[in-house]
Amino acid sequence: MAQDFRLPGRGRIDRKKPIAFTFNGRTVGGYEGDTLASALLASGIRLMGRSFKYHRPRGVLTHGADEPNALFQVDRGTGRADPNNRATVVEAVAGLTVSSQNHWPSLEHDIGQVNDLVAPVLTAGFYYKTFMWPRSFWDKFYEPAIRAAAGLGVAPDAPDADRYVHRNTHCDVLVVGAGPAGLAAALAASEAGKRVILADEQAEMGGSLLADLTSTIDGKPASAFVAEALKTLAGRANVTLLSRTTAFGYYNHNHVVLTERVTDHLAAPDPKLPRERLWQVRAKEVVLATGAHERPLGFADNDRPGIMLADSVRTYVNRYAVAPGRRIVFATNGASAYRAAADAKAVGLDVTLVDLRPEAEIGPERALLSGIELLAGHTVVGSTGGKAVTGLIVAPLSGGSVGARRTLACDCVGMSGGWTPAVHLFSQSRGKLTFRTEIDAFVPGTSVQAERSAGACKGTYDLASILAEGWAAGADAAGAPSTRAFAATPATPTGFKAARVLPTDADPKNVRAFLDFQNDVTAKDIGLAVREGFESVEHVKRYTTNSMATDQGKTSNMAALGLVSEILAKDIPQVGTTTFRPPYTPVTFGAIVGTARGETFDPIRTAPVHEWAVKQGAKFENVSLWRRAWYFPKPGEDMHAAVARECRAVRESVGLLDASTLGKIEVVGPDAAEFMNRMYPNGWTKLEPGKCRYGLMLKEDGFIFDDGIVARMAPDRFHVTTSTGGAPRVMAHMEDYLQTEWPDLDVFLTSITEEWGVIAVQGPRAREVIAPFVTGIDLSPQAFPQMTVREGEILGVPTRLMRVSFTGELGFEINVPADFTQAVWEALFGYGQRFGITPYGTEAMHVLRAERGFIIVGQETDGTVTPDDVGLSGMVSKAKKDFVGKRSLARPDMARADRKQLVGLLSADGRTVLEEGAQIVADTRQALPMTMLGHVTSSYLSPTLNHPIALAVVSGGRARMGETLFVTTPAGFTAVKVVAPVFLDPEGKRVEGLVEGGVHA
Amino acid sequence: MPEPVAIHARRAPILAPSASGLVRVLPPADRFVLQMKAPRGAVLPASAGGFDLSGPLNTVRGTPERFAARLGPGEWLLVCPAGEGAAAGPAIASDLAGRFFSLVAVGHRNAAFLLSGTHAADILNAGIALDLSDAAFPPGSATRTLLGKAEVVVVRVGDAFRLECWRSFAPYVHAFLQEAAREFGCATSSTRGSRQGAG
Amino acid sequence: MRRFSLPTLLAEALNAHTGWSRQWRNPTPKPAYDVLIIGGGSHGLGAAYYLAKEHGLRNIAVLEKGWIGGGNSGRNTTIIRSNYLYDESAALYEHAVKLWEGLSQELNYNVMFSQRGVLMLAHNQHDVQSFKRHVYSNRLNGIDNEWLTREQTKEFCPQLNISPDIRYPVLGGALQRRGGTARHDAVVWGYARGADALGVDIIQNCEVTAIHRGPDGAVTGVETTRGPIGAKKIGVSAAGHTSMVMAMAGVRMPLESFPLQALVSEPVKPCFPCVLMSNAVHAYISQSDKGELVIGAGTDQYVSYSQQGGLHITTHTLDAICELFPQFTRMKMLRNWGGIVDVTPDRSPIIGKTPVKGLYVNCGWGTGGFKATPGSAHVFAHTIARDEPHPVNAPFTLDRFRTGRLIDEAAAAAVAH
Amino acid sequence: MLLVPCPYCGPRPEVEFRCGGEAHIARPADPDALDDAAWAEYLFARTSPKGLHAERWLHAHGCGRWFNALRNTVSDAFITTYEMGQPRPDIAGDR
Ligand SMILES: Cc1cc2nc3c(=O)[nH]c(=O)nc-3n(C[C@H](O)[C@H](O)[C@H](O)COP(=O)(O)OP(=O)(O)OC[C@H]3O[C@@H](n4cnc5c(N)ncnc54)[C@H](O)[C@@H]3O)c2cc1C
Ligand SMILES: NC(=O)c1ccc[n+]([C@@H]2O[C@H](COP(=O)([O-])OP(=O)(O)OC[C@H]3O[C@@H](n4cnc5c(N)ncnc54)[C@H](O)[C@@H]3O)[C@@H](O)[C@H]2O)c1
Ligand SMILES: Cc1cc2nc3c(=O)[nH]c(=O)nc-3n(C[C@H](O)[C@H](O)[C@H](O)COP(=O)(O)O)c2cc1C
Ligand SMILES: [Zn+2]
Repeated sequence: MAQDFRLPGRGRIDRKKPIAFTFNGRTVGGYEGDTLASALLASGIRLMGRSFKYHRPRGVLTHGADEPNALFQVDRGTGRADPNNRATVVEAVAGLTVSSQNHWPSLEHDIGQVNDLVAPVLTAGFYYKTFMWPRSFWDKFYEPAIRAAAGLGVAPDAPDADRYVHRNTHCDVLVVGAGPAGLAAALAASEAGKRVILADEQAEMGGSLLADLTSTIDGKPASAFVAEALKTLAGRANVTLLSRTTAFGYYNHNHVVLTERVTDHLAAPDPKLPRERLWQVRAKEVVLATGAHERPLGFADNDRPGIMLADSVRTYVNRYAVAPGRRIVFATNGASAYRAAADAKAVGLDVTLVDLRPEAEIGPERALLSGIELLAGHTVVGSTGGKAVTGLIVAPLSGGSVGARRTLACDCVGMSGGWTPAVHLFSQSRGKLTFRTEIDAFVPGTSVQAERSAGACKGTYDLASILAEGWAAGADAAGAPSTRAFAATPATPTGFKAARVLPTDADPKNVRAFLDFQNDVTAKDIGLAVREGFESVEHVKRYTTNSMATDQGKTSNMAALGLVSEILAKDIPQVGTTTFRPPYTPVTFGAIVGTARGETFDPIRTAPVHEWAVKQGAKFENVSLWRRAWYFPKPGEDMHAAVARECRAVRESVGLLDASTLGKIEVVGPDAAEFMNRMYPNGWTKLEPGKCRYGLMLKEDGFIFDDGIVARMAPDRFHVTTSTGGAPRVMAHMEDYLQTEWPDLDVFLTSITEEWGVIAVQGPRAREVIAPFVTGIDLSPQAFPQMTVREGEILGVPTRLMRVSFTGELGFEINVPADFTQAVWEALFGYGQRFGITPYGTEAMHVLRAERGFIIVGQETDGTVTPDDVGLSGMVSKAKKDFVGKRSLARPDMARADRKQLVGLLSADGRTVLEEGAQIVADTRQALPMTMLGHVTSSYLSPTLNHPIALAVVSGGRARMGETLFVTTPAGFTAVKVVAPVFLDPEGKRVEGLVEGGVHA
Repeated sequence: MPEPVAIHARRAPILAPSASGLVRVLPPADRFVLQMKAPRGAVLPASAGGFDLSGPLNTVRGTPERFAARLGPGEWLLVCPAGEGAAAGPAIASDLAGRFFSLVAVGHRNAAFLLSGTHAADILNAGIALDLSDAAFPPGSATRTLLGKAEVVVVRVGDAFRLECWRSFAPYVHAFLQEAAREFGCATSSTRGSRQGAG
Repeated sequence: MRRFSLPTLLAEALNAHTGWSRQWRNPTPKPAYDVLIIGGGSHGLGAAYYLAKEHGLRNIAVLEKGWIGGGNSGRNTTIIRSNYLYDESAALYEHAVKLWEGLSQELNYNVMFSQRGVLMLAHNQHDVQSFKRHVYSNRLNGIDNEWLTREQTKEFCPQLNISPDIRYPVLGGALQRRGGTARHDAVVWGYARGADALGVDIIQNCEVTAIHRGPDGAVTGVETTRGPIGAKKIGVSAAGHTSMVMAMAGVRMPLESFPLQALVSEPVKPCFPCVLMSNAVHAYISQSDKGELVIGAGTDQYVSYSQQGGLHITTHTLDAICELFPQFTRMKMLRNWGGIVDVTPDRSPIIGKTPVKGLYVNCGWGTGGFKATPGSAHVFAHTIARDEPHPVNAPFTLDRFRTGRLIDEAAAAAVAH
Repeated sequence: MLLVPCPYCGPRPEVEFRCGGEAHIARPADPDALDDAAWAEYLFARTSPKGLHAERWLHAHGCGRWFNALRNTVSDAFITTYEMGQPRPDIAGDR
């Protein structure tokens, strides 16, 4: 399509690099340097979207981050499509597929436009007042309809093809915004040799100066100043320049977070590059130089395509070489639009300027209008047109009354309602705003963090002052205060007469003056909200949704609170602002997530024999961060068959388990035993070196926290084990007491979880399997009884060999330095073939221990369970005066007779395997809610007993032995018998390996 | 009794060492955690077992292969080439005789990486929130910190950085660094085997 | 009170909506009230409403230091469910859900209670077991909650990534179909309007700065930024500020106040059918009627009244969301905010009497009290009016921390919200 | 993310730390001597003040040391840090 509205010979586009993309299926041409908005305007396309609620036709309103209207779905290829992109900031790149949003069937002909006809019904908060009858219609009808109408673009449904990375960095001075203020600040700060980062969200640095063709700075054109400043900065090693980088969040302690768009502007990016980079900057000092946003004017139908901000007209003309229209009416209440009008006139466009201010109040800017018709003292009462503006209706004001209407034919309106400093980041830093009446704006007041603002974001609009202010801020931030004067000509026309909704002769009831363009909030909505008692600006915001759209009210905030102040006759500072929150502009989830995707989402911890298990075809389960072998199916086996085989192997011969994930802590020091005494409920003083003991750990609230076998290696050295998931918290718990409660104890903790690989060799043949490899340890039952530990060697490497059993069988846990684990495992596995040695996983381990009635913390216990509840009151020393958790055990509720106690359950039918988590009742005929006695904590089909077994906690369970109770099943209930929670070998003989021909019950 | 089997177990680190690349996996080493009480003003030993313990907190003393990194007021990570630990342990203990201390061998607990080249700090800063610039983290610096979701020890050795992490975190750390290094060129370094999905 | 209905709305549309009046008055505080409620959140306003409606009290004021709903009621992710484990909690939250089901009609205010179903994902064997425990317990308590297989979770939430190859594969889930969301602000305003119509004075910009007590120790009134106000009874419903308010009466609470964050994405067309929670990876997500994805993050680790937390907390949550929904990495975060939540040691609320005569407290809702709003308000009103707890809140005493009879939902299930 | 001033290492990013809650709640020397109410007070009662808060921090992924800090819970600013076992410094907090 021809670029009919492209202006010759100017602009910052690269005419040597034409590009083309499609918009709603039509090919649109442009140049490198264009945004989607400028390219569309160059081709004469004004209609760019539909509004949220009324589906009004909308064109582009702005030229930057504040755009509420022109939001596009942008498709960059498979896995690269996303909604709600602001046409004003997306760079035009060859090959993009761009489409407008929120319409059906097409942008031009949108059924949703009927909403505009019933707009009188769809006022602020209408949905709170209706859709209540009949009740059932809400879920079925009303809500789905509301939802279908809501939303803007379409969420992506394919996984993202792009990558994102993070970068943490530090600097002395972070300068946000590279307009004149930011450039001057960066120059000053870097001159002092400090580490400086200068970031600007735009493709090019220079800010407003990129659209300024008339100003000179120190005698040179503004553009030359920008070029030189950037060259100087780029030449300084201590400066990092980040363009296309938005500072979106200002967090505690000068943590400022920025997103850099690395590849979106490239047609064929290097695949090594991430799409976006999230910069997490910790800055010693921050200079905010984020500029100001122009305000629209409030008048009826101020939202037609072609009506945009005056400074945007200027920017399109000067920076992008685009005429947003050929007949442009500027409507303003202030000085800055005069420059826009002059610049538009300078390229030969037909220009008229309407100023709300009477002739007498117009300042030196008047001189800029030579050859331009000026209608001073005029108000705007409406516009004409449909999908594009065709005229602006104006009328003279005299003595407060509105005179005769007159329609100025035009195809573009440049409106300016004054300026709002971009105080977003300042506010996010928790700085307090102050209101300056003379510029009708909130500006930064007292800083809370090491930060300062400069330029338009501080309410300074004159170029020379901005530069000087920027310099001083930069120098100050660098700790080398200095000042520099800049000469800037001509003087910047500044000043405006605050106006909310322009005076009109129309019945206000019929006037729809849009404030929040995206969310279709009009001045009337604000009035309604206040009338209904929503007086706080926060209430007004929430009731009307003003400033809650994707632009977060950059163009509408001030208008709304100005209106509230007018209606309530309260000063603006009393009305206050709504809260500025991150992000300044929307940020992709991807940038925030960074590399935390796929295998780098969360660490997958694997044990030393993991690779071997993978090769064996093991199935794995996640246990905290670990991935553990769950069972080792042979071809054709399901989980049950595999687990049954693994269990039988352990009971009848021998099995191998990689138990390396168990937490391990080495507790060392002369006071180690005393420390253990305080940390655990049982006693440790009498445990001799070479012996092991089961340790049950409580928290101070008396509930079981963790457990594990503890081996005393030496008088001053314990090898403590913990559960797999509990390792970090047990270590932290111990360290906490050691450092903060008992600093007098001479004890040191070292995590040795990962130092020692652990191979559990369990089963009647266990001793035979390990014997050939062990040196320096007498393995005979007499010399090496159950619950002891010996140090020696296995396969020639050091081992802490423990004779312990979590299966009830004769067994050993071989601790070897982790890198040796696999070699030892393979040796044992090879040698053990003659015994049918079988690797087993966590599931078989669970079954085996349940048969023996051993608890698993986190399965039988849940943080509300005392030692006595699980039948381990024997672990609680009566003799010790104190230990962690002791006092809590004496609270009245800890001794209640109806506490839930650990029992065994046998399914009455001998077949049903209960579901873990199933609830237990005494009587199934009760009405709901039923009295529940407890729940099943563990349940398996015991391969050894060939019978389902379960562990459960049951109210007063120990007194219920032999009772029949009922357990929930998916279908109903099943009967169970309450038995002792030990199903096999209650005397504990099997650990001695005294089996005769296996067990079958 | 069955016949004795006399083979010596070989060390099988979680990641195979690699000799080149922006992110290298270093060969196995021997290591100790040495702890002592260090109340303010305490006089601590200057050395033990040939390790220089005199550096202040968050510094390292020694050579790239044999060093003592002081990670806490009274905590050092001692690293030496694989095989040297057997002699070093007793030597340290005897040098410290008479003090309350804890010496625990952790040679197998960690895996180590070496990052070199102009972008080494940038790669690390993809996951480390500390200032790793020359000014803030000059050669001779060492500290414990986080890389993404893994705890690591960073040691500045000359222009390069040595990174230590617990064994089971090594695949994560490695993958993380590979991803971060991607934009700076190829970061080859082989892993041993796959890390399978859960069943 | 002008009734809200389609006919009145249409009539007003023709009348340029000039006929609507204030939804609640803006009264000057009277010298004294029978009951003062401190805190104009949904719980406090709701309690005032039920005090007036069900207990015949008329001389009631709600004192709010800022604007009503400006606390957590106005900043939560609006998840509503009642599938709690323990009988006590189940009864309390179910009491609420039953009231939710008729609340729009009761208040004549559309609170947009949307029973889209709350699906909680199980990612490991422990989750599976724990969720089944919930499912069965709920069933026997008469509360709907069903176990879904992995495939069924996908059927219910087609956007979900149930690949076995992800870091924490989905193993199944517990679904409460009657769970869902409601429009948080509407709940606050609806109760305010309802209470106001029953004569309750809603006094905004009125911060309580001291609690006065008589010689017998009983409360006699409060000091506020708008002057002293007398009261026979005081109900504290100040959420994150409860510790501070109770300290005014000399009561130390088992509470800590932490920032809790949430965020919304840009609005998009319907792309997410339900409420989905994954405790294992810390993700809570739903889509609002307006189209934003509403995502709940975790608490920061330190006590703070700043209503602002660190980005790393949000990051952690988005990591999890994008792991489950990899297609969402290109969605954009629109706004991220924080509230201040008062957390008890057992993660269950405290609703009841206090050691001070005439002083009642409703607090400790932590990260999950929005869902309880009507139920909690209802039983709190009962407690204040009768000076004894309703059977539903009887177990939720302050005293349980002394006896050890905790209602430890957190320990039992480690599920928030 | 806070920048936490570790008294041993200097300012470090918050993720390296674990906050241990209110400081100066010493474990009673003789828990048995406390009645249930007093024990509950020790276990559960917390000040949660709006303003200056004395709290415990652990430089978990750093030097491994616990220390105390005074922090303003409104501004989140750290006022000072001090070693475990030291009394709370006498600093008047601005709100
Ligand atoms: C980010 C976030 C997400 C959440 N998500 C969920 C969720 O999905 N589901 C769920 O069920 N819950 C959720 N919650 C919790 C829920 O928001 C709260 O439990 C609930 O809103 C509490 O309501 P409230 O009325 O008790 O408190 P609030 O709404 O906080 O009201 C307390 C009021 O007391 C006022 N006040 C305090 N001190 C004084 C004083 N001295 N004088 C006068 N007034 C005072 C405050 O200004 C405030 O308005 C979430 C919370 C947060 C912050
Ligand atoms: N005549 C008037 O009344 C009037 C009023 C306002 C502004 N102005 C003009 O505007 C200019 C103001 O100069 P200035 O330097 O203060 O502002 P500027 O607008 O020139 O520059 C601000 C820069 O900051 C960038 N920015 C904003 N927020 C950002 C963020 N969060 N992250 C990254 N980048 C961000 C913008 O893209 C822009 O480039 C002057 O030229 C002045 O004359 C004039
Ligand atoms: C359920 C829910 C949905 C929200 N949707 C939006 C939204 O669409 N746009 C928006 O700007 N803010 C939205 N917010 C956030 C509010 O603007 C605001 O940030 C929040 O209520 C906290 O208040 P504060 O930021 O003023 O402190 C939403 C909040 C909630 C609780
Ligand atoms: Zn430290």
